[in-house]
Amino acid sequence: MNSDYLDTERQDNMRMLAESAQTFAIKVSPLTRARGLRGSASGFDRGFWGKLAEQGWTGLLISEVFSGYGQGFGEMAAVVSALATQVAPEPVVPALVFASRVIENTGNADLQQQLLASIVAGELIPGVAWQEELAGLQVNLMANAVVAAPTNSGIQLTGEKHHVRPGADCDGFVVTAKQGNDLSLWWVPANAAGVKVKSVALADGTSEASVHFNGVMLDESQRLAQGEAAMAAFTRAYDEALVMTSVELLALQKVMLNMTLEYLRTRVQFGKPIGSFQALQHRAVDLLIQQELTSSVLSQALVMLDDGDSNVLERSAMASRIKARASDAGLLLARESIQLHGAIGFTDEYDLGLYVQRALVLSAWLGNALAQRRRYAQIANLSI
Amino acid sequence: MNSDYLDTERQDNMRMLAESAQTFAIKVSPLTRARGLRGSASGFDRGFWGKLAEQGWTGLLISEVFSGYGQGFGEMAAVVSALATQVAPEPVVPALVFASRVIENTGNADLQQQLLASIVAGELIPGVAWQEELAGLQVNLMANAVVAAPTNSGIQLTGEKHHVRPGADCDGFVVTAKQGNDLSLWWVPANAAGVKVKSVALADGTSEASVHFNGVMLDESQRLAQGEAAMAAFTRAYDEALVMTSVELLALQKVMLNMTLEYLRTRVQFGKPIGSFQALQHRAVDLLIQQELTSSVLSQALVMLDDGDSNVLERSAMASRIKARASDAGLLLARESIQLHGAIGFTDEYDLGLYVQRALVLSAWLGNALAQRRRYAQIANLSI
Amino acid sequence: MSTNQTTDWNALDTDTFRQTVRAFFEQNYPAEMRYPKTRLRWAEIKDWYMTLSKKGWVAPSWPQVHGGMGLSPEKLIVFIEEQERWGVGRAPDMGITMIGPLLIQYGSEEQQQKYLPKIIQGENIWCQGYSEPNAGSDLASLRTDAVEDGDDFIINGQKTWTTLAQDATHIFLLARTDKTVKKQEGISFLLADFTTPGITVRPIRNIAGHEEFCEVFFENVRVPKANLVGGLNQGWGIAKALLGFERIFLGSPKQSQYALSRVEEAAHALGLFGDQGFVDRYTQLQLDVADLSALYVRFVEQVKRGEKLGPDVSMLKVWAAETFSRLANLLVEITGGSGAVAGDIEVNGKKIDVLTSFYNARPATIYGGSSEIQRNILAASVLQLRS
Amino acid sequence: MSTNQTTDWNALDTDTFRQTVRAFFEQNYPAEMRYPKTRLRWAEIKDWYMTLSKKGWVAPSWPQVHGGMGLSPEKLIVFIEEQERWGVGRAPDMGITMIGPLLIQYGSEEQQQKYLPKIIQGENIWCQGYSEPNAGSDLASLRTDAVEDGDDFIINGQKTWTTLAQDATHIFLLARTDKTVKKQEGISFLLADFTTPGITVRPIRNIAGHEEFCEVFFENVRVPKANLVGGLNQGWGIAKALLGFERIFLGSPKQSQYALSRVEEAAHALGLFGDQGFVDRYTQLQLDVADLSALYVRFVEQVKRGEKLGPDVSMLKVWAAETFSRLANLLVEITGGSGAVAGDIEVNGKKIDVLTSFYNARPATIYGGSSEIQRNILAASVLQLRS
Repeated sequence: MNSDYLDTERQDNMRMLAESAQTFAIKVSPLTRARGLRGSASGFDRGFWGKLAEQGWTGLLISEVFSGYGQGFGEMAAVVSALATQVAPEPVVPALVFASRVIENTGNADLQQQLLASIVAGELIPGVAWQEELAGLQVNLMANAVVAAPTNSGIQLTGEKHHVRPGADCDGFVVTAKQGNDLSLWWVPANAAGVKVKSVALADGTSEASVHFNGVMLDESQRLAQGEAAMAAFTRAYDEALVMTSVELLALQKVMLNMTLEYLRTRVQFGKPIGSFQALQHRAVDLLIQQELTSSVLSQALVMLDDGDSNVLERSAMASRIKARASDAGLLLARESIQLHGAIGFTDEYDLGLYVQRALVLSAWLGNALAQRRRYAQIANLSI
Repeated sequence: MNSDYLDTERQDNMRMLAESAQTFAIKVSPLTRARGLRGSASGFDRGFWGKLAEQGWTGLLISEVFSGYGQGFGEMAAVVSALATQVAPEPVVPALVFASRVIENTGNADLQQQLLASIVAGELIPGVAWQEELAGLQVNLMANAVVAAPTNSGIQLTGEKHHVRPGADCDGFVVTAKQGNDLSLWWVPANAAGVKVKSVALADGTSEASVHFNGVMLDESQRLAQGEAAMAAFTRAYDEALVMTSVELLALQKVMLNMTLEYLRTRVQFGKPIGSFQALQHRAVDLLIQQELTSSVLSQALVMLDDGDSNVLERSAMASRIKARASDAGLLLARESIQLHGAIGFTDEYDLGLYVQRALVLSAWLGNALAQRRRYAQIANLSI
Repeated sequence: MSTNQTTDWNALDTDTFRQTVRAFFEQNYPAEMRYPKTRLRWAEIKDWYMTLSKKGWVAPSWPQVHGGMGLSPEKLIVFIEEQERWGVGRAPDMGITMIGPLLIQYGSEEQQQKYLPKIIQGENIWCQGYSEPNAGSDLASLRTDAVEDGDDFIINGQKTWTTLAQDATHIFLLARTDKTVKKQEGISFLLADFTTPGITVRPIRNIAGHEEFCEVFFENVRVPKANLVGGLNQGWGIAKALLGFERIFLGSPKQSQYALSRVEEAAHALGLFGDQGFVDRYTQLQLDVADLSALYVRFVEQVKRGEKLGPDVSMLKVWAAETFSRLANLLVEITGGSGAVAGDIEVNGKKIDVLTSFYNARPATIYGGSSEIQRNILAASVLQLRS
Repeated sequence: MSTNQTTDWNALDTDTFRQTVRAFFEQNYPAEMRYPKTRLRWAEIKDWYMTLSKKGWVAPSWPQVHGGMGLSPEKLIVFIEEQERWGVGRAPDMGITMIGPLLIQYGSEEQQQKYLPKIIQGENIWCQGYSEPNAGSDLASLRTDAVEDGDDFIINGQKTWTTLAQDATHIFLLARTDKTVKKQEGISFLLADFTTPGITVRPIRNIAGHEEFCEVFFENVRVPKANLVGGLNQGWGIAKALLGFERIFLGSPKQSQYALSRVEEAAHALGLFGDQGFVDRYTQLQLDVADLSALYVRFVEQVKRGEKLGPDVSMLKVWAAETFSRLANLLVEITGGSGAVAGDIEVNGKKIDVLTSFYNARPATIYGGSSEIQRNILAASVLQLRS
């Protein structure tokens, strides 16, 4: 265990950051805001993104070398958790964890300097275009159908990626492509010729995209990394995104359980609060257990991320493990919270639905519980 | 649906048979008898078997041509169920359904005449030696490791079979063997030279056997069938044994649920019968549902067996389906009945354990729920 | 009566009757409306309702004298099985299945003459006003009251979870007419025309984006005493009496079979039948559905024999709804990264609708007596476990 | 004192302490007794108990002044982790873990001097007499009574589920000393020597064939008043006070990890790691166990920080016991036709013990507070859901 993490000063700072992020989120991102943005053109608010930048949170994870604040995942988790508690629809994990971390993990200093500084400033919202399966039981981190191939006029990028977030108003993509037998990583602006973004509406009112690269011409300067370095940089950011998505899922779990408990305590049927019925009590307990399992594993996962030099396989195993637990628990809480509420839990005007829909989205994103368990099994076999 | 089954006269006869079998079983096979036979040399009582013969039940299923009574599976189920309710340890389904039916389904008239008459008379207790997997996720009805091969001095049987019931004091075996690429069926007396029976103790105090055929010399007169006829005869009897084992499992389920309900109604904790606690009520309801699912499917399966000319694949699918449900429900009831009883349910002197252990044995025998579901899936694919 | 009701349907043998019904549905029900994903609105289903009405088939369970088909339970089940088989959408049918039979049994002759023909003719669409914000599972706690005033009752209160009230012209409701007696004893059964002043209908949007339910507000709504069904304060008994063998349809395997087909289609499109992990889980659910059908058949046979359904029929609803829910979960799971896409996805040329089953599975375990209430009933009335 | 208790164990750094303990266990604990499948009897474990006793390690949690090691919670957890890691069998330890600490806290000096050394020396073996036939989960309903008679109490009644009483020399028990007050307020905490006339011990055989528990009958058993611990009628509070951080060990992942290893071994022998259906289920349970460990670590950290355990520790016991039970089910399932074999089966040269886990999983969810009682505690005390 990283002794840093037990460092009292850091603990205090993290607590303060969590409190201020919570205060900010409740004030600046009330549920009415999330509600209002559902189904809107981009599904989120660039103005709000600017406020995140003002808080310094768009650069929280980015190292000082690139004008960021060089904070750890524990700190980032405090911000991510606060925003998730308010179901803020902004693509914080997709852009500020997943995409930013791929970029930061790679070695193209010019591109890093340029992109990361814009990200810190809140001017650039990037996404990662990596996934080629539309559906199915496993995830595959290697690119196959999207290819970067040499032509007479230069390198050309062709193929389609799915499940890219943000699904609209994304400024550019970190793209994983097959080059020869290697994985390569490219930066492709959204407005590059040949890029076609098809937004796909998601359950929670945000969107993801299927991005078609139709012979997009690439310049060497756009290459972030290639070969083992590319796979290492991408895998690391993917693992980090898994953990931070689990942070969001835990925040959702907590709100759903709290809403449900509050309802159980106050809703009266047959002359008693329904929370006095033992069958419902025991089901609520099972939800608590899942939430606390998520929370316990997540603590260890965050420590491991902050303890940067952990074994790669251990890190990936841990990341898949927490995403599996957080996703399953998130969906269980979503379903059971509706059930324990009864009819009202199924109405749109009751806020529970906002959390249920977000839990659906996040449990599926980056690979659901089953896909993560299968990845875990593969990794466990490698490391036996 | 077989209209016979809805025939009022037959219904009345079946009801009367069920009542007399129940009366007989309670009187002649009290639980103390089953208790006392646990772990004894053969695990059951030949004297009691003689009484079954006196009742005509050893020949109930066997056709009049072979000195039997030519009754249907509905009638046999009445007897099997009554004996299972008293956890009688005699190998009724192994000998009187599985082995007898293979013999009756085949075409060797001399052998049929000889064996079936002895079975009716209660003098011969046969078993079927077919299974070659000791453990694993599926069952395979084809013989592979046990081979009937021609030698200079005649056909020789070699190989080992597992999970043969009865596991001791069995008079002879219907053996499935590979002959060339065919399945062949043979009658091998237990005292034939080269037969080695190794009894294996089971959870319920009865035993099964691993039977080793060490170059047993076979005479053509011992061949019951070969090729497609052998597979058809064996598969049919196997399916019939699956259904009749499910009859036993349902009988066990009912006793376990009734004992549990009685305990819930009378055991007082915190000043109330524990059956008044809603969480326990709901769990008891889930047991009821599994029991009633078993019962509903079983009714259809029995009708299908009695309606002899149903499609073979449909029959096999139905047989695996009911065995899967009955086994899963049987184990669930076993575990939950202990849990709902608390500590006393785990003691040997309380009768619940007799049923729990028998449920363990029968859910595993002939292939457990998972193995049956996999067989069902294969059959369903064949028939799509 | 819209058509001459003279055929003795019950005299037909089952197969002939089944073929007759099947042929009519296949020839007349609009193909594009088969297996609707959600409840159809009146505007969508009206034409079909009128087709049935003209055929004389809109009220299969009613006596022929009132314009029904006069089907025996056995034939009615065949009729409904054929509807389900062909994926015939459900019209707003509270008039046909609830208030019609109730008026036939308890209504005055005036009430019967005034209301029954208009139900048959599709002129009046009824909805049911039972549940209230604070009276869901505990219906007897309802607070909407009806105060006698001369020849009228004056109704005040609020109903909720009223299915498709926005399409209805009338509502039948339970209201409290005596606050001084035990909860169940002070309730009356009333009828109200939605054109009566003081009634407001507000649709409730659900998380799937549909407006299947409504709130209905009553503010000094004056209805004539002629709108009282049965005696004053007899409403509870009347409402309960309506729970006939139709309860069986709450446990129909239809929804699960439909969801299983969706899983099967998706699995074929995704090539999952070669994946033993999927196949194991699929087979288990496939058998859960098959065994649900066996349980259903058992209760159907009971109805066909003319026996009353006991409280044990609740187990059918529990297993049906929960099996459906597990299938919906599996569909979300196997669609992986697309498990939260709103609307269809297209894989290998096949369209997969991921979330409709997930959303539909939510109310399945809540409405019509939640799984918890059903388990309470089973524990008390079947298992004899007292609270 | 058998050895000179002077080492300040708590001053050692954790790693050194761990290595010291590990080395001792590895060198001294009999290899053939590692990971016993069931509780060991005194005859089997006595030598090891005496080895620990001579080393001065038999009572790791006791103060050194009483012959213990005086370990802090942090070090005690390391000590127990090493026991579990090496599969060290549990001796009849009610003297060490229950009555010893209780006498140290509540006993008179005479009681401490009389009993504590003999526990350390293995001369007295204690058992716990709490549960009764009609007082299991509802312990306060106990009926065994102790009537004052001169300088004695006369005890009558019956205890049950008394672990390994057949090996014990003494019992500590709760008995009713005042029937006129509220249930919890009339109970006293008494000690009895099994040589006292009127005590009968009858072992209870369980369905696995073992005799781990006993009934203990008291018929006019006369014990001196000096055997009262704490004040008259103060027994309930004393018994409750004993529930310290040791509760954490009820939720140890040890049993689940052990069962997971058995499943893994069996799966290797059976070649199941190529079967995706098995692998999916195995992985899920593997993660259930891993995540159980994470939850366990959280409570361990809390103990190490010197914080008291709250009622939330009950979730650990629930998840540990139920995860163990699911693993036992999986083992029965993958052994297929051998799923009911008593004793080992041998597949491809590997021995597989199918049913021991299945049997051991039954009491795991019952004893030490059943899963239902633990859920009641969590609902009331953590979730604030009132009955």
